[in-house]
Amino acid sequence: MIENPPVARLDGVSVRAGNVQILRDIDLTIDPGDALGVFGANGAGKTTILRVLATLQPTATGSVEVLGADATADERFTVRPRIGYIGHVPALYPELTLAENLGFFARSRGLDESVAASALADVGLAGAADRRADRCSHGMQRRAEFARILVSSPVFLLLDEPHSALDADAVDLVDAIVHRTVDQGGAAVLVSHDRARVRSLATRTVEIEGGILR
Amino acid sequence: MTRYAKFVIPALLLAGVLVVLMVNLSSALVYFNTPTELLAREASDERLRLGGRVVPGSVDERDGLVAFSVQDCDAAVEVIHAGVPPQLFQEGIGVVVEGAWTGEAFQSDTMLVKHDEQYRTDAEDYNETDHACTEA
Amino acid sequence: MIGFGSQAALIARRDILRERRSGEVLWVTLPFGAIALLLVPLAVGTDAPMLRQIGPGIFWVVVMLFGVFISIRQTSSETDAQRDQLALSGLDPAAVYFGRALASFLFLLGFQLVLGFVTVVLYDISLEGWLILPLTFVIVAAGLSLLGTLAAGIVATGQNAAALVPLLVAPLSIPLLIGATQALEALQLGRSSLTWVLMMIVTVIVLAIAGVLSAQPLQETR
Amino acid sequence: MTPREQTIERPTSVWPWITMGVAGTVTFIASMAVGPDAVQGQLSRIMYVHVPAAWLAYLAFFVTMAASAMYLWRKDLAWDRRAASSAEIGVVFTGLAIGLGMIWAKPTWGVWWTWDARLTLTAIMFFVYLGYLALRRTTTDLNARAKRSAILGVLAVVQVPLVHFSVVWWRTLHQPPTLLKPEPIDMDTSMLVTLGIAVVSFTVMYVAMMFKRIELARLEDEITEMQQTADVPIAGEAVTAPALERGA
Repeated sequence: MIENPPVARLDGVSVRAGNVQILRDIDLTIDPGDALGVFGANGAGKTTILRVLATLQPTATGSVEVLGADATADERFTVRPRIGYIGHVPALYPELTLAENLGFFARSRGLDESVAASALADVGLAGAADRRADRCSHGMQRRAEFARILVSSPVFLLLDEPHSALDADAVDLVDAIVHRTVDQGGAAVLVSHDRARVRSLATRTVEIEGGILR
Repeated sequence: MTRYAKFVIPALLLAGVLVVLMVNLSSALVYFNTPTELLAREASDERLRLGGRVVPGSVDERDGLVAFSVQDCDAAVEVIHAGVPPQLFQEGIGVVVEGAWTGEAFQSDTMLVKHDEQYRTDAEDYNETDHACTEA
Repeated sequence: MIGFGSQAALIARRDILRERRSGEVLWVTLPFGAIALLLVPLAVGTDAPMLRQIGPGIFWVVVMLFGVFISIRQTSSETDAQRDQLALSGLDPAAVYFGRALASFLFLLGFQLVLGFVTVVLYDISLEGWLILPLTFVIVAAGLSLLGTLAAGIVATGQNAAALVPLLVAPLSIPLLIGATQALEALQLGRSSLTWVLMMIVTVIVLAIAGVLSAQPLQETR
Repeated sequence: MTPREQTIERPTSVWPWITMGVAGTVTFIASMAVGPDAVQGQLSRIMYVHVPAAWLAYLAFFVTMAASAMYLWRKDLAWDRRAASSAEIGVVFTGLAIGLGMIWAKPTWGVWWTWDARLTLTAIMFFVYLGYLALRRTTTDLNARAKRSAILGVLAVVQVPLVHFSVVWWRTLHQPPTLLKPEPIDMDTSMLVTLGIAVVSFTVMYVAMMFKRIELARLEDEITEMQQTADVPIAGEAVTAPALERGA
């Protein structure tokens, strides 16, 4: 336990947004080497649980600890760069090219832009590097998002619907990224409604229904 | 706060110093000019506001014009106002007139009465000499 | 981790690049501002001496009102996903604030220069005392960009943002408006503009402090 | 899903209403009993409402600032309700002070409005706090709303001293303050006492209004809370199986 502290631990966490109770009394521990699949229907709270784990979501009750930091304290700022979060909506700047988007990301972590270029090549987008993000297909944008993971090599992966809009090559890429992170002692959380895909990748799975984990 | 103390504290100090400086220089932030200031700028034909106290005994009303003098501690200016003065206009009260300086008299077309912060039920108690100077 | 200045520069570079591609300021806001300058004389009458007199004031009003749209344009169009990624990037929220403001500052400066030229031409303005203008342009651009970035952060995205931000910004930009108009007028009348310049600088400093202190809590609000 | 019986207790306390009525009556009687000003005549009676209204605006915005700061520190929505309630009352009294000031200005100065520093700054303050109230209407999430408006509530207070001291710092048409100043007060004792009574009554009225408004705000938040918990659809329940599969 002391040698292997959990990557993340939620204890009695609930989340509200406006008039809806999104998560209720969630207890969850994610250990190094875990690849946790989270399943649930549309609107069951899957995305919110990812945002909680990314220290982005203010919680109503409970305690959240991520990579050893209390997610409600200022410590969260120090661990955030080690978290790799890919939402279900691409976060690219539409006016910038893929290379510029990745370059911005790399530089924000103090890395060189050449890292971004090679990451784009690794996800098979070398030919589209100079294309504006809004002129790329949804699948290409998703690939570019995964290139971000290759740039910063986070230890905690949070993937929202990782396989959606991806072709077979890209799906293999996602699987490889998850395996690599987990094998190196990190952890991954994959939120999806596509059980078959994720079950083959996950080391364990949970169901979320009406904001409650089962 | 502690994270940015290095920036915020000097910035606050700087702002404070500048505010003090600004308040001391604030002669520019005025609603009206005093008679002394007006006389110092005789040549100008710009539209100005002139404020001060109506000199008792100087009011002369005829043909829709009101002539009177406005004074501060050091100087008095002759004003010729075209129009009906406000209700409270009287000798000894503060006024602000708007118009242009012609060299001999100040031709005004707009008059505002400026009452001070004194309130007395009896006119005898008014503290005139004091305020003739300090207010303007 | 990179230094505070480089972080701000990174954000500013991103915003400038985005503007260069989208051209929102150049092709939408700027022409709209110029049209406003053209409309005023039609509304108040094309009396040359009067226009000469009110021209500088009209110019500054247009700069304030349209400048708001320039200074909020990217903060308020940011998507939730982009905001999440920025929060995770580890960039200092205060640096992000200054970076955004820096980009807006440059756009506003350009906006003022072009509209200033249009005003001089359309209103036949006397340029006596124009030496103060570069200074007022810089201070107004700085103040308005800091104010707009701050207000956009407070309001964040949402259907009302486009209407609400100008409501918050307009009254608070008045010290800048008064300072800018009076500084020039004071010089033209042979008086000192120092008080007005100081007033604008104080406003800019106060806005910078407010922006720095609120940057982090605002980033963490959704 | 049938809604469970849920009721909220209606506020029953009548004391705030009685207090407000008494305070208003006292102010009215006192301001009618005192003699008129020698120069301004009966017009000077407006002062006994105008000055306390302006004072309440200052007080209310300071309370908003303090409560906003407390919210940012403690993250307790009760402080947010106090801040918002106070701001709302402050806006009302700023409006009242401006309105009464205009009514006073027309016969004394001769105009309804002029651009001196005091008047302009007061108008700005009014609009900024209107913006504060508008900001509160844009978010339904209580915590997000509280945080955003708390930041604005702290920032906006900068204007209050600016409004008050504008007449001291700059040469304005508006007269300098009679009460809140370091020099001795230039006013007959009878008028001073009346003004004192008016200011105290208005302050009492503010407290009573705050009491009522906070109670109301708490009820509003409680309704939201109720909607959040038991009967309102929790996440996921809003989505049911598509009708196509069930039907044909």
